[in-house]
Amino acid sequence: MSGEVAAEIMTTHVLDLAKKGHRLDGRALDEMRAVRIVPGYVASADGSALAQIGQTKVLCGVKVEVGKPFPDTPNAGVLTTNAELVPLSSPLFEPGPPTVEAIETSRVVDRAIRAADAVDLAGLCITPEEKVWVCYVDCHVLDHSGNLIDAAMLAASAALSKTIVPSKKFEVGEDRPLGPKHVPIETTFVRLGDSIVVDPTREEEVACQGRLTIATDEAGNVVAMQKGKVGAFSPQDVMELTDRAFAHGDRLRDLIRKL
Amino acid sequence: MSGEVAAEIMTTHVLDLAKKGHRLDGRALDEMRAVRIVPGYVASADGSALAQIGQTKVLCGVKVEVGKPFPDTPNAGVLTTNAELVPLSSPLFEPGPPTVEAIETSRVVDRAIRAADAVDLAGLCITPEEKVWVCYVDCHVLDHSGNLIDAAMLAASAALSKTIVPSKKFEVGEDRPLGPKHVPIETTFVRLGDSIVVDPTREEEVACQGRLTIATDEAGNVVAMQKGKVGAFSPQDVMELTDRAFAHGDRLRDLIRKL
Amino acid sequence: MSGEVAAEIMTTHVLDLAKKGHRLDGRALDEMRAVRIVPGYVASADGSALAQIGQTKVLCGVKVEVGKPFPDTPNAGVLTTNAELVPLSSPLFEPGPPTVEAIETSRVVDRAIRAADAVDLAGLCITPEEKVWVCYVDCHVLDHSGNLIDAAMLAASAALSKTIVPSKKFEVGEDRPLGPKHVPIETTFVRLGDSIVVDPTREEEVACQGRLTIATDEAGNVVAMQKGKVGAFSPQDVMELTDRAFAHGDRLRDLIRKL
Amino acid sequence: MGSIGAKDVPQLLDANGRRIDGRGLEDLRPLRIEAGPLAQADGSAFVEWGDNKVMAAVYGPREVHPRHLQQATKAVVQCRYNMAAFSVDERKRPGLDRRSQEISKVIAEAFESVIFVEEFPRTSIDVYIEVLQANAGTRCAGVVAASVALADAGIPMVDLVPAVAVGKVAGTVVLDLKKEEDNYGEADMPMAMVPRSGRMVLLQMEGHMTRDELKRSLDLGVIGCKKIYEVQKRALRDRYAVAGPKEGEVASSEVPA
Amino acid sequence: MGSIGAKDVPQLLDANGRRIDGRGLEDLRPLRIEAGPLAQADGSAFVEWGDNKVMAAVYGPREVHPRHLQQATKAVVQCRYNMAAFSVDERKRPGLDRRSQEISKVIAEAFESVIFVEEFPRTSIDVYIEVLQANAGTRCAGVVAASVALADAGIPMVDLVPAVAVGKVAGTVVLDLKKEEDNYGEADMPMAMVPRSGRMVLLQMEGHMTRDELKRSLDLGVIGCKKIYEVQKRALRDRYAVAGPKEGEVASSEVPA
Amino acid sequence: MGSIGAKDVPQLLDANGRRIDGRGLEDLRPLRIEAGPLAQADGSAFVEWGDNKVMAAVYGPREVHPRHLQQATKAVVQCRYNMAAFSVDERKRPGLDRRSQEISKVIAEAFESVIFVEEFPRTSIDVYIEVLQANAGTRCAGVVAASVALADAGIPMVDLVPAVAVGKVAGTVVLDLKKEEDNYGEADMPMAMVPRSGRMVLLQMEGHMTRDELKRSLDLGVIGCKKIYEVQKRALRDRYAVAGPKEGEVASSEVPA
Repeated sequence: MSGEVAAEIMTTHVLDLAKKGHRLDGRALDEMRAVRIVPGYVASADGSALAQIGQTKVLCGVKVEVGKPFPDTPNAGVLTTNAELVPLSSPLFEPGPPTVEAIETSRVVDRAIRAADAVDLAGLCITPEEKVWVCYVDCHVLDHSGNLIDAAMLAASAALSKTIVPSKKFEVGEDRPLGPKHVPIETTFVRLGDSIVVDPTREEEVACQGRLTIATDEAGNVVAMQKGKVGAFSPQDVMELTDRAFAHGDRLRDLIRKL
Repeated sequence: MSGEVAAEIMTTHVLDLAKKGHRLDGRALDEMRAVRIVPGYVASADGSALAQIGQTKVLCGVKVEVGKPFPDTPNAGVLTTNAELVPLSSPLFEPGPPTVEAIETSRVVDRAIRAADAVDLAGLCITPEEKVWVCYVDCHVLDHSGNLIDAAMLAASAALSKTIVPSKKFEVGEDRPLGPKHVPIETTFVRLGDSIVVDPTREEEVACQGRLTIATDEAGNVVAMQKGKVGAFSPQDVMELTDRAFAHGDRLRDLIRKL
Repeated sequence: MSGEVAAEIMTTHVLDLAKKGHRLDGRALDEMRAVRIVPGYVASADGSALAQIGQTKVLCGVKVEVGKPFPDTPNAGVLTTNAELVPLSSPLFEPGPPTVEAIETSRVVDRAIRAADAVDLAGLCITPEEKVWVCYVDCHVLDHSGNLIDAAMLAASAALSKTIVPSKKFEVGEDRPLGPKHVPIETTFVRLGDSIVVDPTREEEVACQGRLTIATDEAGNVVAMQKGKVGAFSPQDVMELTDRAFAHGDRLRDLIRKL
Repeated sequence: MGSIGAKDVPQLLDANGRRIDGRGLEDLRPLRIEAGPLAQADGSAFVEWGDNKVMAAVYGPREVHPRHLQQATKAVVQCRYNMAAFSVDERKRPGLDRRSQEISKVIAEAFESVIFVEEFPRTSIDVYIEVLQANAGTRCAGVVAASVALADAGIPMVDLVPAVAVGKVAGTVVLDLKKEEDNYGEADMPMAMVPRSGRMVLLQMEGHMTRDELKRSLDLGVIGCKKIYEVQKRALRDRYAVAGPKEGEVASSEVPA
Repeated sequence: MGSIGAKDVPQLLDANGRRIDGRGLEDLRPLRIEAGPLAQADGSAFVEWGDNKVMAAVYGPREVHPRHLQQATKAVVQCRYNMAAFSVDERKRPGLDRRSQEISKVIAEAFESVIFVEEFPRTSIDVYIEVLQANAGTRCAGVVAASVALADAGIPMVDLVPAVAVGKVAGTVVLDLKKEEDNYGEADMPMAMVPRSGRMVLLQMEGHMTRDELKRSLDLGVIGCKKIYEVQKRALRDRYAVAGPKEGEVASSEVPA
Repeated sequence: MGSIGAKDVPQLLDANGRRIDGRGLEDLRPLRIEAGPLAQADGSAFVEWGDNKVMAAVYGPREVHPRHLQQATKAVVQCRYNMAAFSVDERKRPGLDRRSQEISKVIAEAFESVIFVEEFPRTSIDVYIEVLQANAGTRCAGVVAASVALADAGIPMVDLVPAVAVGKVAGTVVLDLKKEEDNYGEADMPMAMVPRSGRMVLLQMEGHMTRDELKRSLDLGVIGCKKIYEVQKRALRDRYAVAGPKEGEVASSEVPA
């Protein structure tokens, strides 16, 4: 049986279950898989965390280095977010340059970090126009069992919350916490027929008819959204999912706060 | 009927017509298609023009920015010419890095601009060894119905003739016209059997047995030549085509002068 | 007969011969092909040599230019070794970015040069932290009839031994010999069944069950090793081959010294 | 949104609720759509929208390149959104940067949501968008143009797809951001809608919006899309009113905002 | 080996023959191997070895990509050794640099020397190694992990493949270099061995070694490999003792050095 | 042609019409051609021409790579003109820059104009040119070498293809420019000719030439090509006089300019 045919059978099964309000792994429609965060996973990074959502595992490492500001923002630090969807993490990924899926993942996480003001870029200026802190947020996917965006965001927010700016190493003062001002969380939903489920597995992502990611902050703002995949959402859908996203977001922010 | 077979039938037809001194679109052998130039087409550029030759459309935008000189010409500005043969413009182009056809087009236009001294590079020096004007000539192909080189050259010469050096924006004095010293025009011919026709359509380019491009300036110089495609030209051919190129070139230069 | 089948028949033949202690070209197991070195082959380089081992030909050109040191070694010159396995040199090479075979070749040669201290990097500092000599060792393969690593190393060691630092051209004093402190030589062996032969031809490389390269210096040190290809060597093999590598290395070093 | 460390933030809304270019909160910039301007493409459209100039072309259904992307049961929809080097203030290096690749992806997914792809198995429908002059809202202008180009190419779709960006400026939700509003505003939300179903096939957002602001933005976006839909339909009508399909002649449709 | 122009060379061996981290000359750093930590991969292993953290996964036998690499009579073994951007002191640009490509090649060749590739013609066996935290010896840690991952994936092999680096530090041959020893030592020799045959399938060296030092290094490497082999076997035993194959549960095996 | 802002322009012609290296206006630099120097290639030639050193090799007719370039009714001719990193004054980064790609294209087209490509449908004839030492006129030297290499490989052609650059220096048309003449002269016109037909299969020009100068240049180029043609023929005769085809022995042919 070819992979394509197997995928089709699985998709039909997932959609049939959804019609009855069920999911493959027995979860409720608005139930996330188990979440686990291991902060400080990598000693070579200035901040890091391993985030697990079910079997999906993303390791985020933050490196903070001295560099030059962009000419148009001479008083601000620089933030770079990257997601590596390495072929170790999924039978679907092949070696090669970043795929558009990897680019989308990193850009959606990046947008939430920026829009939520998670990193105080103004506070990362050392000498205007000359020397600023450059903050690299690298998300390394280890096991892709669905919902990469949320896992990468979770790993990034957790890693940033633990990041120390290594001032001593670069001889510009004392080490200090990066101290994220805000903690963005992304919550992703997919449409399966008439149901919309949170935290999709890989099988649900393949089967889905539209994906919507909503990033929230702790002050009650939506800070980023991304509709992906073939499919559509009504304005009513969006408002309803926004409410669900706030609930999930607040719960996960609590988790990070307690690390 | 496959594309290859269709192309072969078309080629036979084009060559049969040429034997009788005819062309597919009814033109005489030394007749160009209708030419139209729209200067100032793009407000985001410092100079621009849309050039149409028949249904072939090339949009050229010139950007002038402050940069560093090359170490071996510390007193001269920098000129960069580029042609983008985007897949929007032809069923034959695919997404990807610049093809050799795009590279050839941009280099042939670049050579004519340089050899004709169309841009006064010495006049683009701001501070020797440190700061010069960098002049980007970008030709964006929108509709490729044959004879891209001539259309790109025409767009470039027209755009350069209208370019304003944005000195104010870069705080180095008052805005001023780039003021091209000379206006190069390229004229391209293809051999169809014993005939040699000017301004080939795409069908004639496919059918042809050799292509020759001759760039002239208004002072009666040949400033660049490029033989392309499989085929050959005798020295007598070259001299005869040179005379024809001067006639076409002078007519098009008039058009640009009157913009 | 397909290329794959032909290669398989040749491999069987090479291995059958090896069982009897014979080689395709009649050499003894520990016999190198004829070696020829032409120093100063290329006038545009600051040092150069053409090395031939049998029909394998590698041309090495050394260019020495003024540049910046690496931040972590502010008092040392910079050395870059590169091997170009251009498609001119073998029916097996295709145009494109450097293959892993090219990368391995250049890195193994580079390691021997560095480990043997063949180039006195400390002596290539002009102004600490600002200006140092950058030494490019480019090995251009012209004819790939087997054993590229040894031929590239030989060409590089010979070229370095003749390299003149072009101080005048860069206005930093008088020209002087680069004066390699040590002369590394690599010797490559392949396993063919129970035999291990030196200086493999292309056919022997295809047939082999493991390749081992040992680089030596004139002071009796092993300075680099690289096991390649599918296959294995025992510690006893390694010690025995080391002795053979010293013998070959000393003979070739003599050749270079007499250039 | 990129205002950190910026100096001269312009006043984006005056006391009378007028925007920097004099528009009201719910006003669109002037929009002109021209169907069929290109000869080589199977379908094409040119959009001039405020200070944006965007060309779209469609090729297909045709053979899939690269081949391994071919699907046994449907057409693949491929999109390439590209900005010309001279379309922006500081010259952009040619080629697709990461932003362009992401936009290409979400636009391809948007159109695959409305095209009857099952009708053309083993083929590709290629949508090309070239931004010639950019002034905020280029991805929406690209969707508007590509949608008309698809219709011009005769590709069967559920409906045309209008698109517009809504945003927040000086604390107020406004329709169809222009460059200064995008640069110094508080939120930007591009969306593309299927009028027939009222559902969105493209939706992105970046910035800060409360729940209520988001609701207001969605409502305003729907209003904007409906206006744009009318211009799209008129452009197609005009195209075929003027002449039969293709061959150089050009039809265009304008509406004042 | 990269000590030219470096300033503060640490004292790598004290008067009592103790190394910078207190180890004796023949001591390994602490090694922990966890078999099967990943759900998506056909086989996987995680190795923590001193301050190295390395994950390996195996996929296959499966279709060959790109297709033209397919072999009619055997499986191809492909390897990708990659370092995470944050795994080293100065952030590394993502993607395979030349060093990683070379290491990938020699590791692929090492494993092709022990896998029964003739059993799986026209397929690929893909070995992926991700270095998450690096402190000298990452390619050996990668081989150790990948070897367990191959076994976890059920790929038939002659034997497991232990690996370790031997080196020369302050004139003395020592086992299992850590970062400072690698940076300021006089030689580094990573090797991987097939215990059953006593032969090496991976061997590289850079530095200065006399004939005698080389002999001593090979001997010491063999000793080290044998110890590591035991940890590898135990990790696999523990994995299957705990549960049947796969499904999230994790087994790990530790040995004090 | 690249003399803007340059300092010390040398005197390129003296009062007696002697050039910077003592040649007369119509003199070629010394040219030596060696046929068959390479063992792996199907055909090869080495050209030493003034201070240029250029190697050419030909492979084919053979399978086409990449496959989709294959033509049902004829061979494709592919060319790769490449400069060694050390072939020029300032070290050149390895790989094909845009100039090399353009030259590769026009050379491939030149040879496809003379090879009987219909005899080898669905195959590729690959022409490789490596510039080892460059001193103006390398593309012509490449054509001269490749032409002999094609004959050495037994590829049927209408004729050998001699090539030479003509140029304008200090207002005067001269044959076979050397580096200083190319750098500081007023025009450069490389051309390649089919002696049998008198037609040119490669022709490029950059600089300033009046109609009359162009005429004079073409005439002079034809004279030069005829001389070079003789050297090419002799190199091939010598090659087969010395030995049968192939196997390491080398034939070479020289002519004083």
